[in-house]
Amino acid sequence: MNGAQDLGGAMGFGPVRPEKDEPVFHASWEERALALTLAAGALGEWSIDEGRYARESLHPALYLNASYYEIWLRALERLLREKALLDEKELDGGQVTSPPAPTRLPRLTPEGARRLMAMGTPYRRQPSAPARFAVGSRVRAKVINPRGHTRLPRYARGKEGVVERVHGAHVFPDASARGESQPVWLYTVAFSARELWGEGADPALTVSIEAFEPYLERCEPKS
Amino acid sequence: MNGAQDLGGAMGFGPVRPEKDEPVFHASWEERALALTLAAGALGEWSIDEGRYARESLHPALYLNASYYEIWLRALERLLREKALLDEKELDGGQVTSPPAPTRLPRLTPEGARRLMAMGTPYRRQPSAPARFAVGSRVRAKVINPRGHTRLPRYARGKEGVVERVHGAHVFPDASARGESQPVWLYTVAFSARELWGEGADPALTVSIEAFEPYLERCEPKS
Amino acid sequence: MASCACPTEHGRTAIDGYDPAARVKALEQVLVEKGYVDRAALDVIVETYAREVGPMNGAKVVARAWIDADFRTRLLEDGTAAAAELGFGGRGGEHLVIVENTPKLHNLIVCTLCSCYPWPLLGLPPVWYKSPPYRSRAVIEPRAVLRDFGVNLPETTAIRVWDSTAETRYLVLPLRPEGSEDLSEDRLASLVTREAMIGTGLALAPAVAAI
Amino acid sequence: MASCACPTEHGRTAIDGYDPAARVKALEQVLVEKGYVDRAALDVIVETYAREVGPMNGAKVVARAWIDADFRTRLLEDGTAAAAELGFGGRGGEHLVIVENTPKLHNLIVCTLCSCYPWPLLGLPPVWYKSPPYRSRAVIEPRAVLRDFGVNLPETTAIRVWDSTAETRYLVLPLRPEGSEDLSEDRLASLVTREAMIGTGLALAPAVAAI
Repeated sequence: MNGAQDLGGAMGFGPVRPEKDEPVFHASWEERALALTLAAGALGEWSIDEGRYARESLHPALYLNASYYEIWLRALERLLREKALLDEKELDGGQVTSPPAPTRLPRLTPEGARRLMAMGTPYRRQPSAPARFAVGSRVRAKVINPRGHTRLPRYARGKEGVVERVHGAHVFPDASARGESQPVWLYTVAFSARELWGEGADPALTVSIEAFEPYLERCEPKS
Repeated sequence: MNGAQDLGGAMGFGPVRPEKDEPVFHASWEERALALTLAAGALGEWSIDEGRYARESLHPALYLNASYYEIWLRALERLLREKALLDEKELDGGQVTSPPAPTRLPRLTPEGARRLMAMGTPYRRQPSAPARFAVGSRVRAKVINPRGHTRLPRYARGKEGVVERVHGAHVFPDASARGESQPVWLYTVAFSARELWGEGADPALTVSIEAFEPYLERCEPKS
Repeated sequence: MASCACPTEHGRTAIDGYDPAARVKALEQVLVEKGYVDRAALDVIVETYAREVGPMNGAKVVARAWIDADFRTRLLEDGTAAAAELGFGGRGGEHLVIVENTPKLHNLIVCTLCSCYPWPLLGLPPVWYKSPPYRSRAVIEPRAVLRDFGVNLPETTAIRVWDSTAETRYLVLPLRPEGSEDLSEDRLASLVTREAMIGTGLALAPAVAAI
Repeated sequence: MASCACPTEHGRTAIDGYDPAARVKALEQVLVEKGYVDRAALDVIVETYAREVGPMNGAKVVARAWIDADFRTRLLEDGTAAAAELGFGGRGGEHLVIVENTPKLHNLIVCTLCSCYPWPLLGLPPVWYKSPPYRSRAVIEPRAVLRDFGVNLPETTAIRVWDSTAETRYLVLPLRPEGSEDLSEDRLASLVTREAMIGTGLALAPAVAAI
């Protein structure tokens, strides 16, 4: 979706302000927001892509005014409500008023948490078809504006680039956010800044995105 | 600039909520914000395009959280400060602490206000060159991402359309916002929704923008 | 408190504590004291848009176009000149363009970049017209926007959206409703809502307007 | 109060009154009571990122690559496998790609759409990395962003920005600083800042690191 998360090329946000000796967390609630997000995610009720979609579905005025952990927390509340693990009353009142719902995976144990951090959950899958593109292929990112989750940023849509890396087949986020499984080929596609931004772009700048095969079409060279 | 004002095609803002029997103003401060904006603008210290640029330069988090008259008011304060008609202390304290600066045009009188409302200030100018395009011309909106003011919305950039109307030469906002005068031809350019939004677009939808000649290039048909 | 509350336009506290009512009061005081602004001129501006200029102007233009084919022709050819015949024009309407609905084509006006609107014919725009939901969606899903207004167009009706990105200002000439053949010009004008002239509504049926 | 105040990341009141600290406390209570979450598991997660996993991991990978040409080759070929040789990997770094700076090419990592970041090598991302100024500007004006970090690259140095739009995670292998020829692997690692591995900084000169 063309939500507030799609920030590439937006203007007006001011300078980047690095914080000297920045701590890992700025408040103890941030620690818990992170841990709860990971532990609740480990129940298997939603994919990482559903999680991202919940964040980017926040009203843009909220998204742009929230710290990042606040975005996570608001999205976590939304997911717990949508998956019926908690109801509105429980979220607002902080009191249990309904029995627990069954979950796909059991509660994360301390040992399980250590394993989850150490192993991760790889996203590479067995391909179901040969790759359409190879290193060096000229491709164009499609013009799409899906209402659902997508990982094709607006600034790259309609633009021509070159495949630089082929990462194998990966989970396709647009499908995964709908709860569907559809492994597709993943590529690194590089664009010149001139192609992305037009006149006045930095002539020595190249920007790449990670592009899933359904985002791409073979490039018909410009006449 | 790619500021928060450039909303075409953005998502996540929810439904349009028409207000039944909406009053012209919702509070008396809105009346004064409107009147002050017009009266201060009549001093001739900035163009309508500088005014728009001041609004769209607001931090996006502020812009999207403000009511429209609040956006006007914040921009008016900024313009008064930038043009040195008021200083920061006067804006914050509400007390005059410096002598008035000379202005290009005199203070608006009640009679002048009546005339201003009744006559407006036309934006058509004598062309300095013949029009490059005519009704029926196929054109492409350029890919540009200026830091300054522009009236070419992001959703139309790089897209192909057809000239439908020729409005004569008008003040060019991108130049006017920098205090420069540069009349250019103005066209209505129509785009199919398929061209603008891609797959899944409404097949019976056409969207037009008002496009100034410097935004356009002659379209090389796709091969 | 809902966790996905949508910010409201009014009665809201700005994130930085900005209080528009207090600011505008102080600002007026200082601008008047410094001699930049005349309070009586401010009153004229407010009065003009609070009372004199509003959708009743556009409605008169539409009603005239419905009953006078020559005027309609002139109106579609040069909106500014034709509106001036009825005494309408001026600020925010220096370059008026009137676009005509037909049974097969529905027009819709938006300003995605700010709030451009034909002031002399419609007055000041309503809040929804200036707000992100309308400005973002009108150009990509106008049919869904129309449903927010209770208007359901057949899929076969083409939609034409006019994004007001210059000083040209658009007004929709809506379809004359059925059953309005015998009405006076004044009665016809009463059928023409602001929404009908933006394109988010249709002209009222005579029976509805009479209620 | 400045009228163009930029919203701050911390100590801010949400426009809708949302209080994250109170919400998260209540949420944890309910999730634990309903049996969805084990407090001890939460503690493990917090401990892991507060203490065990951070930029010191990535710095070790970089230092090894600087002194061991074969490792460097393996690292650039398969980042995930090479990092695993040093014991690093896991969540948020399942598919690691290491990109190498040269005197003519500078790499920069961003995630314009969210906050993707190579957790096992750098820990959790800093606030600026997740915030709109960096995410919006890194892909259109990276040189200006670098100046915000005090880094001035020659105009002739090409810049390559990697937007992390999938589960692949990038890390920059910075240039080894001059004068570091005789340093131990540990001392070399101390020259490698988090910013150097994101691309918003350069590796420290040995003299600077010693101060």
